[in-house]
Amino acid sequence: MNPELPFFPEAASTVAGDVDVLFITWSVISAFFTLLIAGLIVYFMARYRRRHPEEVGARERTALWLEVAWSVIPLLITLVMFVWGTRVYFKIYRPPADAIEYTAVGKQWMWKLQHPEGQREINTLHIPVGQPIKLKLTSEDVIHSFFVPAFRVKQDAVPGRYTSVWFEATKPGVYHLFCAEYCGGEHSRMVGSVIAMEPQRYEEWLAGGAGGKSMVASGAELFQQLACDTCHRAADNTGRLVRGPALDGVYGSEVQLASGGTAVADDNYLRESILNPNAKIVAGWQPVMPTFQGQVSEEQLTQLIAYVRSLGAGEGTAAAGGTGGPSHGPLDSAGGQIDSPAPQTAGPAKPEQQ
Amino acid sequence: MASLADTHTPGAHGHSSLQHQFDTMEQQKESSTLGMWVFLVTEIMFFGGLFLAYVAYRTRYPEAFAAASHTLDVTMGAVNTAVLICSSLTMALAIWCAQTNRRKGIVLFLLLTILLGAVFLGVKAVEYADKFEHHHVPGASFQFHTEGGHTGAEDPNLAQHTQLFFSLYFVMTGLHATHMIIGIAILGFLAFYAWRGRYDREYHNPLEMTGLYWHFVDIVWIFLFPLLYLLGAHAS
Amino acid sequence: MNTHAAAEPLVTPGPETAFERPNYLNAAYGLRSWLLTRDHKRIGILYLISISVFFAIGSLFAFLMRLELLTPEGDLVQPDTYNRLFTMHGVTMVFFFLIPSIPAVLGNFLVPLMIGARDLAFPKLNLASWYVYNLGAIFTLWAIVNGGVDTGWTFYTPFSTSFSNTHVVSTALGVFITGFSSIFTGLNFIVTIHRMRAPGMTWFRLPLFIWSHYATSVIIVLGTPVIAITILMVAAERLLHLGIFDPKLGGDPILFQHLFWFYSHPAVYIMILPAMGVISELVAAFARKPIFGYKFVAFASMAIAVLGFLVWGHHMFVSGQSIYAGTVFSILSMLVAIPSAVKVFNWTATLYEGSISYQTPMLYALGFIGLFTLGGLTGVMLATLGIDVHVHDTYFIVAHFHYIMVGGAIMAYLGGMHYWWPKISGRLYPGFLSKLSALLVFVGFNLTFFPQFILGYLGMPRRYWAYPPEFQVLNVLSTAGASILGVGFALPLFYFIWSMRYGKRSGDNPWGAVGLEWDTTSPPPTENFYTMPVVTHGPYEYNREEVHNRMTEEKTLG
Amino acid sequence: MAEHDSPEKTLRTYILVFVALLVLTFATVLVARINFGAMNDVVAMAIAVTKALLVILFFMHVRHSTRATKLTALAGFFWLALLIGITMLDFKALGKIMDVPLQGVEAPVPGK
Repeated sequence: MNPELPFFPEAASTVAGDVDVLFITWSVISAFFTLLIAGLIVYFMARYRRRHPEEVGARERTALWLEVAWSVIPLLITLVMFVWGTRVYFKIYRPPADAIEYTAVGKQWMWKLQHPEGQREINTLHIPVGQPIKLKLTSEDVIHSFFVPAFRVKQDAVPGRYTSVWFEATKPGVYHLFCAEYCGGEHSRMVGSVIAMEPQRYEEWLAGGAGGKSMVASGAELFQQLACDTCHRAADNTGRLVRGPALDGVYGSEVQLASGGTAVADDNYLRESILNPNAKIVAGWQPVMPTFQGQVSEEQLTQLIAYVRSLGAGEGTAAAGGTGGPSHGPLDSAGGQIDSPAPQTAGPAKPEQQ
Repeated sequence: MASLADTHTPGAHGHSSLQHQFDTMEQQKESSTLGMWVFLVTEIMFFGGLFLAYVAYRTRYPEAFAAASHTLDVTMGAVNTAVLICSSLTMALAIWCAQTNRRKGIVLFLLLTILLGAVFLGVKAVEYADKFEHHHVPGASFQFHTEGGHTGAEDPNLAQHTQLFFSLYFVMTGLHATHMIIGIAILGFLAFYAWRGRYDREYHNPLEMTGLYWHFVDIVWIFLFPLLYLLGAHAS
Repeated sequence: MNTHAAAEPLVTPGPETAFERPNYLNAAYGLRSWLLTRDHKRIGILYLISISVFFAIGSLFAFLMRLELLTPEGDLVQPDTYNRLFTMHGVTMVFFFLIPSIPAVLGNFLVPLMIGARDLAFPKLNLASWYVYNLGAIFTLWAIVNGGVDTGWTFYTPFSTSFSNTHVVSTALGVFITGFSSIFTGLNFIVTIHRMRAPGMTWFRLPLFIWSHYATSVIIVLGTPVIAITILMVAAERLLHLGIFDPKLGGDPILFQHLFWFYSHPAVYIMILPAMGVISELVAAFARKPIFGYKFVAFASMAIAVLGFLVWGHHMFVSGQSIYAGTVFSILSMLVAIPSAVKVFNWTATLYEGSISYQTPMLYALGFIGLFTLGGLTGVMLATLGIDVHVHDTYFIVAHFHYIMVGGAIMAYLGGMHYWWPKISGRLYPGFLSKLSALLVFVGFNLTFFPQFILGYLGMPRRYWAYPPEFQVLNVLSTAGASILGVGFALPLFYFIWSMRYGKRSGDNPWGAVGLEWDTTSPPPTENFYTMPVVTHGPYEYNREEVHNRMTEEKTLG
Repeated sequence: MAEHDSPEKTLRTYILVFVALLVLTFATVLVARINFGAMNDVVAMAIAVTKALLVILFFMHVRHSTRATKLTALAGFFWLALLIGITMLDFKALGKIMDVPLQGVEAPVPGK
């Protein structure tokens, strides 16, 4: 509860103030109209009560101006509130550029949260105050919903897809974390807390905690482990077959597809290409990539995507090496008809399941 | 679903078949036609949910749908469409015979419509059998090999989405076939009553109502055929 | 149009009291005469019995939930049982009480009477509708008895299709079959209102009760099949593992939500539009004045029916629906609120210069207008994107729809039952006791659901078996309110049954109201009218001579 | 009953409509062979809609039935279009805006 205002939730994020002002304005308007109608009814009941049994009301009368008035005025009010509400909505769902990306995976009856630095937590999320945080959500089984009342944000975690929401804590403190979409037996147990801390205390906590490898580092390690680099390599002069597009600088760019369309290489595209390579094949490449469905868990997927992102725009890490060649590697001289041998399954070492 | 046709006790001719709540035969006929069309609107929205699922998933997995649709036999589908169009004609002619007091004509064309409906179901049974044999039936036993299709690589992911196509295929054509069976059953009753001479120029309402229902089932197939069968044909 | 049929003119009633005259109650006796009846009035009473049973079952679940929520740590039942309780409360109330209540009971009874017809267009289909309702009810009762369902009345996938191991298929079949009873009623009303109006009864002489039922039937006919196919797909997916909504097989849970809410939002208008029809009748009858802006209220019903189909996305603002679609649904949801506002303003304006009497039906009607206004306005608040993100799936939503469903639909249903009970049974009910129960309902309702608005904004999620301790005070208040509301709902059941046997004879028109249903006797004969009515004036003409002299011998009620 | 048309005339219309339907069926199969790219669906649906209209207007006598029946038929297909049209509004835009930061549009840093 908000210490100052009884029966009002705490406001602990940049967007909470806007939502509260919007809500209070609407509440005042609702109270006004409800009291107006109730007041009119009570007054009319008293003023025009039936004096004697035979009394009959006045003749029928319709006033067009009145009808137009109480159609147009509510319309104007709702339009104004619509515009205001939509601005607040866009503010909630469009993260600023400097937002750090955390990941939250809903699993039946727990929240698995992961910091960019690799730190993993269950049902609690430590975040620095004053830093916009973009949360990438997905779910491993049913639909869950990441809801922090104090931040006034909520976003469903839908299995099979990434959704995201962002918030920026303004006050240190411990705030409730709920699952808002009904997800089965322990739905009401799937709660936790978001702990906002001063930035330096957050660093101390981070250092003190088990400093797991960063997402990008474990992503690079997986990239090797799953033998992705056997195909996805920049062309070099060793003459080895290049059968997959090099990935540096791919993230966020427009990719030409074999089926004629184009796609933005965003998280969803990368996730789909790992799990379902033939959905969107890059133009000029043979569909030889096997699927990794069932071999990589959700966290490993996000680590791989984080690694590919880190290859973006030239800050190629050691693993990529080679020149930041054009987004898709050159075809062999015979016009790309590599009679690809039967795709030998890469036979990656079985990564231990989470 | 108690269809409209058998809710009216097909009494003898003229006034005796006028229900007590109506005043004139004209009013009774217009009411049943309007009632039948309102029922057909519910059928449109009923199939509409499936068409939405089809449109949604086809925009999401175009290659898988094309590959799966390619395995359907277009000629069988075309033959079935022609069979249903003929059955629509014979149904219309049955009503025409009622309007011109040709009792034997009614019975003949009703039986012809039933026959054509049965032919349609027969062709469907053949197609279903073929699907079972190729393991294209969604569920545990589902396998999908693209025989040299445009995708080449046998890939479990594509199979998933083709299973989606086959799920929609079986639900849509299965629901349509169920409606055909109900239609044939009603036509059977009508043929029996027509043979007993119950319908003539003044009173053949149940015939008209069943006609509307039958033509509607034909229209559903008119849309199902291109959406399910012709999708894959031009991809090759 | 009904020309004056050559059917033998029924003998006009002599001086003996209503009960010696032939009416639809004493026309035939015995179970067969009721179970095989084709009389729309008797089918209305059969429906009254069926839905009252389900209202009792749903209320029992609701009260168990309120008891459970007295304490932050759920002490009364296990979490799994609580999930089944709120699911079955939702299913029984939505599909088996709220959707059929006013159309199937009051609508069946009154539509032919109000438009001057002898019966509905398809009487046998009307009886089939009742049997189909009971067949669906058997499936659902079987599921309840065997442990119920724990998916929520919304059956969201992939939980309902692949993760719930309760009787989802049998409940889904129950809802699927009962949907057809709703379709049959809607179809019957549309054809009857179009084709069987009395001579002279033009569209703008129709009572607003008929307008609202026409609009409701349009929604029923266009919406119900979509949930029928959606529920069928869920059942098919559970039985045959088709994967239409299973993300692992490429399906998409959001598609299920689109299909589900395409019906389920218009369904809330199926529940509230008939209630609005009843309120128009009550306000006109007890203010003895035509409804202000009759044509605007009539067209508002049709506007709600059409616009109601464009707004379902406001249930999915935070569900992964794109921002673009969310914005479109938000503006459309704002537009659909305008016709409702027009209706509320017109009802209030009707009271101006009326001659208002405070019988029980009028208390329910005035209660409806106040509570529906608050319910409607909170609805528009929820349509505002910025607020819905925070309050979606919290108790704010629970409070909003209970204000519309209980404060609106059930208050109007009770008001309608009290207003037309003399027409149905020819008897009166105790005046003071009925006014007391109306007051109890009003007070209990507000005490139950207003605290939930506050709980909602504080962030208490819905469907929670256990909640953080700081929410306990408001939950205890809510449970207290629920017990008062329970008493308020139970009282009418007793005094209505009591009045069937011992109630004072009501005479043909105890309220001195104007309308074709009040021109015939109470209870009406099986053929509805002794002489077929010819309509010459508008629906609520209280300012005419023959209305005046009928008033003089009208007895005022206690 | 189509009173105003003589039985012979009705018979002829039925036969004509029947032939037209068969021709259109044959046409839609032929047309499907040629690859028009995105236009395939439009062409296939155009043919299907004409066939459906033929059946509705002639075989189902909607041409001379009451205004209410015509309105009902129209409403049915219009609502189907509503269901598919508005839902596709979401499916088409899915993922484009939802979880991809709007490239190019510099998100206004809130309240800083």
